Amino acid sequence: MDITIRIGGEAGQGLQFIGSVLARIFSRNGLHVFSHQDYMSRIRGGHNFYQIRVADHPVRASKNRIDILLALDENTILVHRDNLRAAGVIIHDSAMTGQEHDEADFLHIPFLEMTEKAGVTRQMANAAAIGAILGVLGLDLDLFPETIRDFLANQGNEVVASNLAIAQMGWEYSHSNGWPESLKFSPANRKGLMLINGNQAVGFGALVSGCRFLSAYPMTPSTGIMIYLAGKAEEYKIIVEQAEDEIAAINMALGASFGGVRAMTTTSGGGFALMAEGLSLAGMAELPLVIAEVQRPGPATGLPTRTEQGDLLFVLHCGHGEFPKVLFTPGTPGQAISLTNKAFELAEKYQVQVIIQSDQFLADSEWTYEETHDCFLNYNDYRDRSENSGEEEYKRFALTENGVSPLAVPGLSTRLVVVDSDEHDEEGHIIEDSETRNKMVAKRLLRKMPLLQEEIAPPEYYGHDNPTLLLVGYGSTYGIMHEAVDELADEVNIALLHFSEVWPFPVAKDYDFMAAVSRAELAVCVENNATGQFARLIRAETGFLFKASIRKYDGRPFLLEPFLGEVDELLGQV
Amino acid sequence: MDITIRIGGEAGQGLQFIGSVLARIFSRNGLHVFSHQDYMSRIRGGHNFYQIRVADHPVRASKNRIDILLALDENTILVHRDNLRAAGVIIHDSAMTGQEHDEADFLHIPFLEMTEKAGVTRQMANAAAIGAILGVLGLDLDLFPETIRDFLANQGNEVVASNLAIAQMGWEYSHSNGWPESLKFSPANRKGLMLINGNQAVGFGALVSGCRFLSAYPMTPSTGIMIYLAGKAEEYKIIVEQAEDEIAAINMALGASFGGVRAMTTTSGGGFALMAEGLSLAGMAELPLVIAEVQRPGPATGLPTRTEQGDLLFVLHCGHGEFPKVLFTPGTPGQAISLTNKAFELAEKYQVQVIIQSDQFLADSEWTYEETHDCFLNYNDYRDRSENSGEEEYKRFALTENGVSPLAVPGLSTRLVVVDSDEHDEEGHIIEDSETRNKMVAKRLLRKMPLLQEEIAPPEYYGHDNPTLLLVGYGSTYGIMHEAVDELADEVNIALLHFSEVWPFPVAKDYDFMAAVSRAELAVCVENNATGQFARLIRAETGFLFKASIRKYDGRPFLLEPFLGEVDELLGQV
Amino acid sequence: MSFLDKFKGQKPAWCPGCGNFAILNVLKRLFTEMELDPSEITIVSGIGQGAKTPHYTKCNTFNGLHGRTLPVATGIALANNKTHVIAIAGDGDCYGEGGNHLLHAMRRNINITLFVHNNQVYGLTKGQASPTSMPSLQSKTQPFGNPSEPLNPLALAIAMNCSFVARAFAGASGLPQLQELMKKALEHKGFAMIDILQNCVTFNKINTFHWYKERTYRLEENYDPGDRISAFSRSLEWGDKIPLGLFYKNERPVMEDNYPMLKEGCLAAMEFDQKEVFHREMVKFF
Amino acid sequence: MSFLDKFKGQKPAWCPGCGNFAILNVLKRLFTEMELDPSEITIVSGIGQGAKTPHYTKCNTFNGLHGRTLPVATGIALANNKTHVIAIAGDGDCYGEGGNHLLHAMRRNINITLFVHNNQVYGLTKGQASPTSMPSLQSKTQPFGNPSEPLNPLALAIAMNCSFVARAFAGASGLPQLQELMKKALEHKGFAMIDILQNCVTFNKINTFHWYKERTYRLEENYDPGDRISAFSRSLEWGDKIPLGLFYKNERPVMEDNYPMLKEGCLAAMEFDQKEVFHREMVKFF
Ligand SMILES: Cc1ncc(C[n+]2csc(CCOP(=O)(O)OP(=O)(O)O)c2C)c(N)n1
Ligand SMILES: Cc1ncc(C[n+]2csc(CCOP(=O)(O)OP(=O)(O)O)c2C)c(N)n1
Ligand code: SF4
Ligand code: SF4
Ligand SMILES: [Mg+2]
Ligand SMILES: [Mg+2]
Repeated sequence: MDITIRIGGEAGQGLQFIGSVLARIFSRNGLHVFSHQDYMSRIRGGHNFYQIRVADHPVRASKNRIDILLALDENTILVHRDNLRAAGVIIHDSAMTGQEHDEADFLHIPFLEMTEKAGVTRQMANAAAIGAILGVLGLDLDLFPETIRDFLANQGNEVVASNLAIAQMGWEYSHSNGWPESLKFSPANRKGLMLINGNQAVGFGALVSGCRFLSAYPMTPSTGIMIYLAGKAEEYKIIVEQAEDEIAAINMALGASFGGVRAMTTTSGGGFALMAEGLSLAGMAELPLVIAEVQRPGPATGLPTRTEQGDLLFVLHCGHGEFPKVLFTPGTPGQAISLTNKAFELAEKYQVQVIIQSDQFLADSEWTYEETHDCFLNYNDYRDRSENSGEEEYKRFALTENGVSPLAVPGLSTRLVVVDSDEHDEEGHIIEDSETRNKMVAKRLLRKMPLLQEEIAPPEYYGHDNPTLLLVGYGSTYGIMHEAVDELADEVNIALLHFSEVWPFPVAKDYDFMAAVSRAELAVCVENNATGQFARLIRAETGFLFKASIRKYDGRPFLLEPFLGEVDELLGQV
Repeated sequence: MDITIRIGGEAGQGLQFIGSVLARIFSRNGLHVFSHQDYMSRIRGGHNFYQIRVADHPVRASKNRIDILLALDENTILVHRDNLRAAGVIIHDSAMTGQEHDEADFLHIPFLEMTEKAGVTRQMANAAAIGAILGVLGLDLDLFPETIRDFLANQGNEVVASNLAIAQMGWEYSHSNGWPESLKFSPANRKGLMLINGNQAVGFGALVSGCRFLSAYPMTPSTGIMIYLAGKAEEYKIIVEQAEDEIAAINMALGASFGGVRAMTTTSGGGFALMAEGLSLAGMAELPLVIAEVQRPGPATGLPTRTEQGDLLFVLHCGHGEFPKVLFTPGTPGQAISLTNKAFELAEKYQVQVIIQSDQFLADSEWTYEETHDCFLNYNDYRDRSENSGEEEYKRFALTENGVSPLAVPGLSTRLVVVDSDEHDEEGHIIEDSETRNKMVAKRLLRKMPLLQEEIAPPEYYGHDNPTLLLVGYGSTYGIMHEAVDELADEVNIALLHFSEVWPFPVAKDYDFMAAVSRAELAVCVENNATGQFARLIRAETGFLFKASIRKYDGRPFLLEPFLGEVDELLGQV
Repeated sequence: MSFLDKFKGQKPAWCPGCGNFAILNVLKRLFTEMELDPSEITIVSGIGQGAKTPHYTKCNTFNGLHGRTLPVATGIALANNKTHVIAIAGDGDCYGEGGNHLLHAMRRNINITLFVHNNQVYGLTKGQASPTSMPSLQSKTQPFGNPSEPLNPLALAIAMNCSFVARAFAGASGLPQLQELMKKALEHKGFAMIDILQNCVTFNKINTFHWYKERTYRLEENYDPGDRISAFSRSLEWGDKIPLGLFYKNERPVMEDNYPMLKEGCLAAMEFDQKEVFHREMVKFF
Repeated sequence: MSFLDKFKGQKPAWCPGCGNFAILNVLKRLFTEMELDPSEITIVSGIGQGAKTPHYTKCNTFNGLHGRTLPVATGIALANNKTHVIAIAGDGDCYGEGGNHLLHAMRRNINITLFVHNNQVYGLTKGQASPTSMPSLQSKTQPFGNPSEPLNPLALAIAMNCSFVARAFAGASGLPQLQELMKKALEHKGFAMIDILQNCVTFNKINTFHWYKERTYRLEENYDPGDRISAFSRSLEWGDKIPLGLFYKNERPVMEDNYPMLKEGCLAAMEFDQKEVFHREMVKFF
């Protein structure tokens, strides 16, 4: 079973509500979910959709072909009808779409009429739609009440009850309608799965890493991280401060970091651009900092609610002057949790800046996971809380063998913590001489880089050992590459190599991954951008020149079928 | 003849005055000059020096070994004495240094006493020092009056006359002193040379390119460009606006560019970092813009008055999202003039952003040139000033074959100019659809890149055709590499390859320069930074991996003797 | 041709009921009544809901970055004085991200007319607190309400000696006055700012249309906008009663007059003779 | 141990005669009189001459970027309330590059004491006009003088309802008052700003030591800093007579009180139990 549901309509019609309630009910039913969102930069009107792929096995990408289309307006039908599979179904209420459809693949359900009958608001038609979809799929409404309660907690029992009543009507209507077996689920395992999107994953990762301070300026598609942590702020004693601009955001976070807490900031490309100088400050002052950059298509304002991997080289090289930096590019929410944790650990351990680069696709995509343990998480307090021992004064930038100096917290001891954006001596005071400069560059940059490189995990290899085709990528293309490998494994020797820790660029330790790349008959660099930034990075680091690539830069993620088409075409060339 | 004079003292003692007057007198005498400045980030006190190399042949770098040291304080003697050559001379006034020196290489001149006798301010001791140095060199004071007048124009004739009188005293004192012939000049050719430093060269280049608008925020070492143009503002109708911050600076320049004039902004690394978002806006809105980034050592505030090539990859990749960009890295003031002109031409012709990257070393270094003509300059008005023809509406982003759309000026016709930081259609209005996005990326990025690449000149090759050692570099290391080639050409097959137009990375057209690199027995990448950014760029673009490098990151430029030492060492390895 | 034709633009993407529609309409009407041609107008805006305005009419447009409206407008006004330069910004845009530019644009007193669509919330990004949000405004990022004192744009402008400071309301009752103030602002020599109270039906459930309507009233007929102290004092009125109108005005010199290079007119229209400049300036390096 | 020992720092790189020396001295004396240990003080500064101050005494120091003093100080104050957080900035730093942060720090009313070393010029970068420069200040980048109206920091602060607004003068006649104001500011709950008139002997030949000395006078003994309107009106006095003292003060809530997570004290000192948080929150995704 592998069903794709697309819910389309105008902004403000509540399709995000429908989508996320459905996704949650599915995951609670033990079904695997992959969802993604496609929305415009407006609050009402226009055209948005929410797409859920639900299956009885793990799914990692979205499809182009739809099984069920829920159309909240006529435009949705116009735009998406061509993507409906044979024997799929379009659910709609002609009172909402303003158009009658009597073709075989249409199912008209009088959602609005139901709300009128029940004497509830028009908005509750959404509950009817949820019920209707569950009905088509042959799923029951058992989990509806608790789920809807989670979503509408603050609206009281009455609202929940009305929603349930309306959902029931929708369910009855569609359930009875004799849908093809191919749309039906019979969930064997009702052990619920974890459902989490990329933004929540970064937020959760920060929470379980002891992050105590987030300063940020709202910016789509990063705001979800801020919202997640703001919701936890009181319970876990975290300051979530909306700054007046992104420059303030990063400088506040640096202040908090200096003050002795784990701090982060979140933004998208344009806001990150404003943080460039602050990032360089963090480098000079050796202040631990985690930044989540959730990409959207640029340049400038670009397509504010859409996706792209267009900022790789910008972020990697960002900040004037030279200082070490770590860049992670998780491909899944699962990776996002563990890499965010690793980010906080490395940031504090080495007193460096770690950037987690995500994108709108990953940020808004929900994945399901089986229960996991906390064994993959780390928490070490690397701060130095001891008092000055004997005569020797504390020196914030003491020249140590590995370049890492003790990190004291102001006010928690009599040690004085002095940091400076100018070049400085061991104590942190301004200097200009050549010798000290050389020592400090060696300490903070040249000595730390190899240590950081040691910490970097190699890319993940998956698939055939001696592949004809090797898909190479980073970040949010993980899912699509994985699906392609699974899909084509029977036909061709195929594999993927996915980098989620891209800087310092991993070195071949456990296995020589670049040998694997060279071994492949055709190595293809897969990127959600126009210029092939990751391919350039690989060449800069390894000399390897990709002869083939799959790129996309229209603000949309890769979808399975067209992606397979491109892979096929490349296979034809081998 | 090839004499190095170092003038040392505290900030505020006037050594910049002494140095620049001397350099000007030399160049007016038809002598070649290379000067550089080493100063601290303070206004009074500390230790600064101004170094002039003066010769009867072109000189392109500074030496470590000094022939004449003018010490305005005792500290100068302590710091620099070891660099004095045998039979060199240290000129000082023990009343200023507070210390008697009777060793053979010291020449005490009672500068202060002279001023007292003449009844003028202590400050005029500087004129005596100038006279004294000219005396040692066997040069006369003919050109002193007009030169001093140029410098002190606003201070009236009396001041000029007193300066001359004092200079005369200094000259008499030293001239009579029987100095070794090796310090004497007999200028054969008194046809004056042009004397210009890197900042003036960028300013002059902008002036002769029709730049009408400079908005900037003061930042060492870039401020000289702003000062140059502010001095020309009234005469040539140029707005030079000090912005409230660098974000305003770039956005004002973009406003001016939109308004139809050639606009630029100038800054150093930290200010450039603040412009990152604005740069991306320029990319999206296809607004012509020239930025001069004059580097200093980072990260952060770093060493504010010193030099480094630490921002190459940052600047090259700066701005979120993908857009075309041109990066020039002049190696001399001469190149800075012509490349600034080319920058303005390309910026307007292709409606792109061109960055001129310089550094404190180039900015403050004076070079001499023989008279040149204007033949190397271009000026074309690429703006479209026609009215709408017939029915068709003007479209700012019309999809054209080469990606370049007509550039109208608002208010100068009835055409409406609409630009947007969001992705937009041909008219400039916001869009979100996939097709238009693809077309616009193709237009503004993919189609323009190859055209820009066509415009890029290949790197300059100089030296032996089949070198054992090839020095490869970019930007301000041109001079030192050139001197090394000249110096060592008799002993070893040596050559240099210098890139002054680094992005789009030049392609082998006229000659295959990368073949030359591979041909060399040892190719050495020379960079004024710690991580080898240019070597990384070359690898990313060509796959070539340097096996040797010469780097320096202490905030000081390469000096000739230590540089030759490093080259020698590498030669030992071949 | 009605103003709706001459200044017809793209279809607005605003929510039905949004106060921005009224402001847009007044703007179009004003342009028509002033008999302006679209090519005589340049609107500069940032990012936000109000900032979309120029697309919905017809004019030269620079729709730039969030918060950077005023520097762009300043560059345009200095380089090219052939059009009316109007800056349109949201409260987040102008008082948040772009706050520094507002201070310095006021200091410059350059010929720019600024309309702030102040809905006391971040609309486009879905309801976070803006600098003018009331303390009681809660949101997903401000679960405890807005922890900071709301910024008072009028008091700020008066303190900065901004040469034209007004407030209007984008509800039916306020529209005639809005248009009248906009006209005065456009005719004013120097930097003119109108803070326009605009309801956001979707995200601001506190400062609703009715909330504004009940509280706003016009400054008295005999109110003297020349008195800076009393202007300041009136600017502090906020709560049960919110005055509308021209709070403060002065006639101090505009920046353009301080610049000798602007005396001969529009820089963008000037000719350039490269050879002459080269030869005249080259010699100065000898 | 005299205050000169306890708070002895690096050797200042200022010009002889610079007004910064006096401010530094007063600061050290105050710390001593308040019996503070260096570890109880954190000074945050930006880039500029005044901004070098923390290096010249002894304390926790964050000498950050030009213009970004206040956000850094805000982050420190929120994360760690164990020290007095003092921000030291120049007029360029605080009113130019960092103007936006000043507005919003005042709105937040967070526990920070701000000393602005206002020499009405950019000192460190050699004499360009600053936001507070007089129109007659000419420089190599402002050959026609400062074309913009000088910013009035006190009027601005009062308009922003800053909870403590004062002006002092760093000349001998003003030092006792400066110290007294600094003390009050440090003891004030909320955001306190003192604009300190400081002479720059090298680059500001207009607002010299004597210029200030002749013009400055103390606000009357019976002056009431609680009255915002009259504070505003007094803040406009500038020219022949320049008042010094505490112009305005209010007792509005400080930001820290609006945040429930700060009720239990210093975030930097709290323990963290990863396992517990993980298990408590993980389940919510099911
Ligand atoms: C540098 C940057 N940061 C953040 C954003 C995201 N953003 C877009 S509009 C906006 C705020 C909108 O608020 P306001 O200016 O009040 O306009 P409104 O939508 O309320 O009219 C934000 C934060 C952005 N586009 N650019
Ligand atoms: C981003 C950035 N822009 C510019 C500079 C250069 N800069 C350093 S200090 C300064 C101005 C100093 O003026 P002010 O703040 O008044 O301090 P003062 O030196 O007068 O005490 C400037 C422009 C910088 N360091 N960083
Ligand atoms: S969100 Fe608010 S401001 Fe934005 S369009 Fe809707 S009503 Fe208007
Ligand atoms: S330049 Fe001015 S402010 Fe700076 S140290 Fe010298 S006198 Fe003081
Ligand atoms: Mg708003
Ligand atoms: Mg200053």
